[in-house]
Amino acid sequence: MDPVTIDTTKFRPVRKKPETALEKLEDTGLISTVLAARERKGLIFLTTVDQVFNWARLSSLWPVTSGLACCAIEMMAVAMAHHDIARFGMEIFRASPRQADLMFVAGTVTKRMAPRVKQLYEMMPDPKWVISVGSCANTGGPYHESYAVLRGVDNIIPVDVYIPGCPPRPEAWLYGVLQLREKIKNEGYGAKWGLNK
Amino acid sequence: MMIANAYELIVYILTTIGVYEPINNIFMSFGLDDILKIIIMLVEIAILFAFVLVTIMFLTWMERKVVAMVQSRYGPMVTGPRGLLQPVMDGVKLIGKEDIIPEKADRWIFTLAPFIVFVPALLVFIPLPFGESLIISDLRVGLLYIIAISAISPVAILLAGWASNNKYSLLGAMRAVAQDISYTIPLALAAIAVVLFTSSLSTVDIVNAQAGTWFGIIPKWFIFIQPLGFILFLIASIAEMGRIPFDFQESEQELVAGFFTEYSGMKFAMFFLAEYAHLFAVSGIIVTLFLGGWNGPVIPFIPVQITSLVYFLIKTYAVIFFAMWLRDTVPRVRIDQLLNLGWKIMIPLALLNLLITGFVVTAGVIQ
Amino acid sequence: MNAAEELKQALPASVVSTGMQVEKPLVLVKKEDLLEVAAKVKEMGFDHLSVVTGVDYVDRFEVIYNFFSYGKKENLVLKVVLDHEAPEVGSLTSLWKGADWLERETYDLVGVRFTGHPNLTRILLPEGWKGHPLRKDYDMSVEQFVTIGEDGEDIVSTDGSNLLRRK
Amino acid sequence: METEELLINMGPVHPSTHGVLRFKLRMDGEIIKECTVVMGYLHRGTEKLAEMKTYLQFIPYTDRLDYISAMPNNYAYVKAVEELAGIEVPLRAEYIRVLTVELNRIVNHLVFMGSLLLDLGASTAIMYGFREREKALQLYEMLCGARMTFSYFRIGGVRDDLPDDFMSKLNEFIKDMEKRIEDYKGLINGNEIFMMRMKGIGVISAEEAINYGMTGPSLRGSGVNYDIRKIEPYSIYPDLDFKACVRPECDSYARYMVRIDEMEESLHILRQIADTIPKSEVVATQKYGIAPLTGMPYTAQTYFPRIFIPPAGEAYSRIEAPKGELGFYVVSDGTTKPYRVKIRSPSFCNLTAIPKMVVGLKIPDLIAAFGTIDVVLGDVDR
Repeated sequence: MDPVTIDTTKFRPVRKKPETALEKLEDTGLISTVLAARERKGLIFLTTVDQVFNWARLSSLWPVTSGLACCAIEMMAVAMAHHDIARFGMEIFRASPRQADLMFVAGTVTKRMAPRVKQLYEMMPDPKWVISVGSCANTGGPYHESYAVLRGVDNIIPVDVYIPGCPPRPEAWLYGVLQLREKIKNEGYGAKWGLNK
Repeated sequence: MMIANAYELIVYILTTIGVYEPINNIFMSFGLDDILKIIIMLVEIAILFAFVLVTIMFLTWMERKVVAMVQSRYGPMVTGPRGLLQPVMDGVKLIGKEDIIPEKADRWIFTLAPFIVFVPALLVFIPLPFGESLIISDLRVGLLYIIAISAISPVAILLAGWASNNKYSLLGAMRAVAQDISYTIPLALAAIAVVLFTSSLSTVDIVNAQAGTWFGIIPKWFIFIQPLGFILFLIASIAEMGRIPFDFQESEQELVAGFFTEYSGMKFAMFFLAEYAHLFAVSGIIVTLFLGGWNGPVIPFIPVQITSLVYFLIKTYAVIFFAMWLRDTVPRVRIDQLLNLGWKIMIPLALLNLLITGFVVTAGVIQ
Repeated sequence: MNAAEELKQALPASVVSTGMQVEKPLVLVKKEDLLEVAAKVKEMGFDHLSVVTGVDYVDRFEVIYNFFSYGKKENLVLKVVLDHEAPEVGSLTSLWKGADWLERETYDLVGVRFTGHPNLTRILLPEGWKGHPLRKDYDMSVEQFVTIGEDGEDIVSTDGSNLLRRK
Repeated sequence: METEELLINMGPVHPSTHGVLRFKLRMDGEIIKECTVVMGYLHRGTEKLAEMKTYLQFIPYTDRLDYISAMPNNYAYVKAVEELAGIEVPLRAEYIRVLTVELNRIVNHLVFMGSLLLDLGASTAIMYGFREREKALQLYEMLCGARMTFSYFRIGGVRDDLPDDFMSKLNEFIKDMEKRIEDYKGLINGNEIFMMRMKGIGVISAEEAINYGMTGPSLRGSGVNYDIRKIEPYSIYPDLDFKACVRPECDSYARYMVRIDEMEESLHILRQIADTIPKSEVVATQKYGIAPLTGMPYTAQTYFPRIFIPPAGEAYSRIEAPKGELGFYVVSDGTTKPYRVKIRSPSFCNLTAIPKMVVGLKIPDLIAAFGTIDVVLGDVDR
């Protein structure tokens, strides 16, 4: 069929008018579509609470200060004036993992460092997220063949977002952070504790 | 009619709009004489604490914005207009965090310590005059009360550091205690020099003594007759607050996070809040003692309660801004240098200041 | 006359041969006499020990010391040849404190033992690592994992089951 | 009174160990009795990897040694290989090399200044340092498209010629930097608290510094006038007018000041290069090696052969990197891959002196002294 002759008005999706309170809320765009769908299926019960907590969590992700290698310098660059991660409320780098929400695995995870990275992750309180930054943390990168390097940090801890690059540019870094924010937006309240999977 | 404190102010307002008597009569008819008094007191305390908590939240936002300004950045921008909702989000997030108590920690003391830090931080506000008659209680030993209450927090910090069973926490706590003890003395001595002029420990009396001007231009603030005392008090109070350049209790680069290294979630938030409550309180005290409190030019047609509150807040925020500015500008001194400064320079100077003030007051040069 | 020939004249019994490494005078020294020669080298004014290198030549090990003199602004290279079965040579830590870590590193990665070293332990790899990676016969197919023991020190094993998420 | 010694473990994840270094401290109260440095948490086996890669393939790995200043690493490695093979580098390439290395020295010292002040608790200096660093990185992006790991050097030259508007941008940067350095001096150098923290801390005498094998600005802070650019001149340094910055005080403050002075000297060098850079090729065009796949000798070409066989032999070559003497010991067995590459990293050798330096000091002093040694863990552990 000739694409020009297609009557596009026929294909316009007809949107249901919002009726329930949930649908109205969804219509405003304030809450996540994914969560609303889950709510409708009876998968979760705490949508509004979810929304509030998720918004709070994605708005105040405090990273733990743990630079491993080259990428840590770019982590500093992201936090500095030019790129300013503080715009997302993320400038509070906590030195103690007990007060952090997010771990940037920024750099090569060597065999010797691996148990410490794992320990650091375990010390963080739930809910917690991990962003694996750079080729080394993702897969081993240029050091894939080395005897002393772990081939990917996801071998030891769960990773939420991978950022490629060696090291990733700060823009890529910020994009990764935005991806994580998207992910958190669609999480259930109990998702991190395995309640509603 | 002279209104002494916030309680009387509320009673006055209620009487003016004509609801005090009927309500009181209802309670009186049931034989509950004091119930309205208690209700009003609870309300005023609730208002105070709500005000303080909102101020603390605002201060965390302000701190981040001031840092950003100094460092040519923007600071929080995404959450709310200009990032104003950032502190709310931080709070909600911290409520939803897992609360970890380390295996080897002393559970009870570990849990208790944040409360012991947080409660005195709020209690300090009771004798603080926010404005003409805007004071919860004009204690006759107000100044002494403030200094005494502030001295509780090192105990709690020591408890927190010890209970965490972590070497960094313990070191941070010991530093905090050493610092607080050595700086409370010059702090108190500098304050006493002011008291010599007013012959009263009541905060309201101190503020009232600073009303008026010399030659119509210079306000009669104690900063002008006690410049040395002001500087000593300022330095000592920054040390008491534990802010850069004297932030040994947490000193991130040395002791990870100091005495609250092991704290997470809401307990950590309480330390955080107490810190900012302390900042606000101490700035308020500096204003009360040296910067004329709520005194300022009278503006006609506006109730003096409102103008005085505005003057007080402007001055307090100026002091807070100074503390934040200092934090972003200077490095941290070393703990032994700090103690040297406290014992070898500040205390002798404070004593000298007291001595001179005594002579001046006795000779009657001023007043 | 360069520093190498000077050294040969001073200690003819210890020096095997002299030569050049690109533009730097090179001296091949008997391994038994290394300490004696090094003391002489330091006396000659070579106060900066730049680097200690160990090379595995399959049939032998070579340890190369690069010196520099701040006073004379000259270079000097010492070389000792060790047999492959039991590579052992005297330690220079008593003369140059900077040799401490350099020798530990050479021991760690190449496996040359420095007799008389105060603390000859592994420096870059954890204690207990099997093999010396820079030897040509190092087995790259064996994966070694590190875990933390009770005292916070490293434990090396080939079993990564309590570290890895997927078995 | 009975006292107990306190054992404190700093790191490997600690805010002020600049990465993953670990100090084991035996303390008496707040006084350090003994300091043991534990390293290797970033040991990536670079030297072993060198034996598996061709000469050209190894260049990116040198970037990741001292990741703050990658250009000097590139330079030291290619210089060693060139010495080994006797390759002559075109003059313009030498100018570009020195330009990039000196620019990197400024970047390195900016990061040093920022992180030192951050370790001391002043959070603003690092923002200013990184603000200027960002401008220098824009220049690097024009050159090679990368911000940190450049891989810009090639054996026998550099990868590409300078872009057209590079020189004007460089001149802007130089003008800007001159003002900024004055700012830093005004903000930091005279600060009372800064002086209190730095003066007389981490003292190491000239003899000891030499004995411990310290090099670079850390050694010049002890009053030893030792700058490889001056003493063993390489490349175009003999033609340039600059001085080695030396301070006699031997303490942390001297080491800090040497670096601030060096930034000015580097700017001075950049200015001279911007004025006098000649026009020529940027890679060596002589015929080197044999193409192993075809067996045919290379013809003269505009780029250096990807697979390159230097003659069998060994060479040790060193340059003055921002952190000190950076040397590469390259052994060739006449194949396409190096037989052995040994990296003499300045951070590793300078760190040797730390345990000596900090005995009797306190933890804050350890951090100050360690900060002025300017260590990068990628360089220490390799």
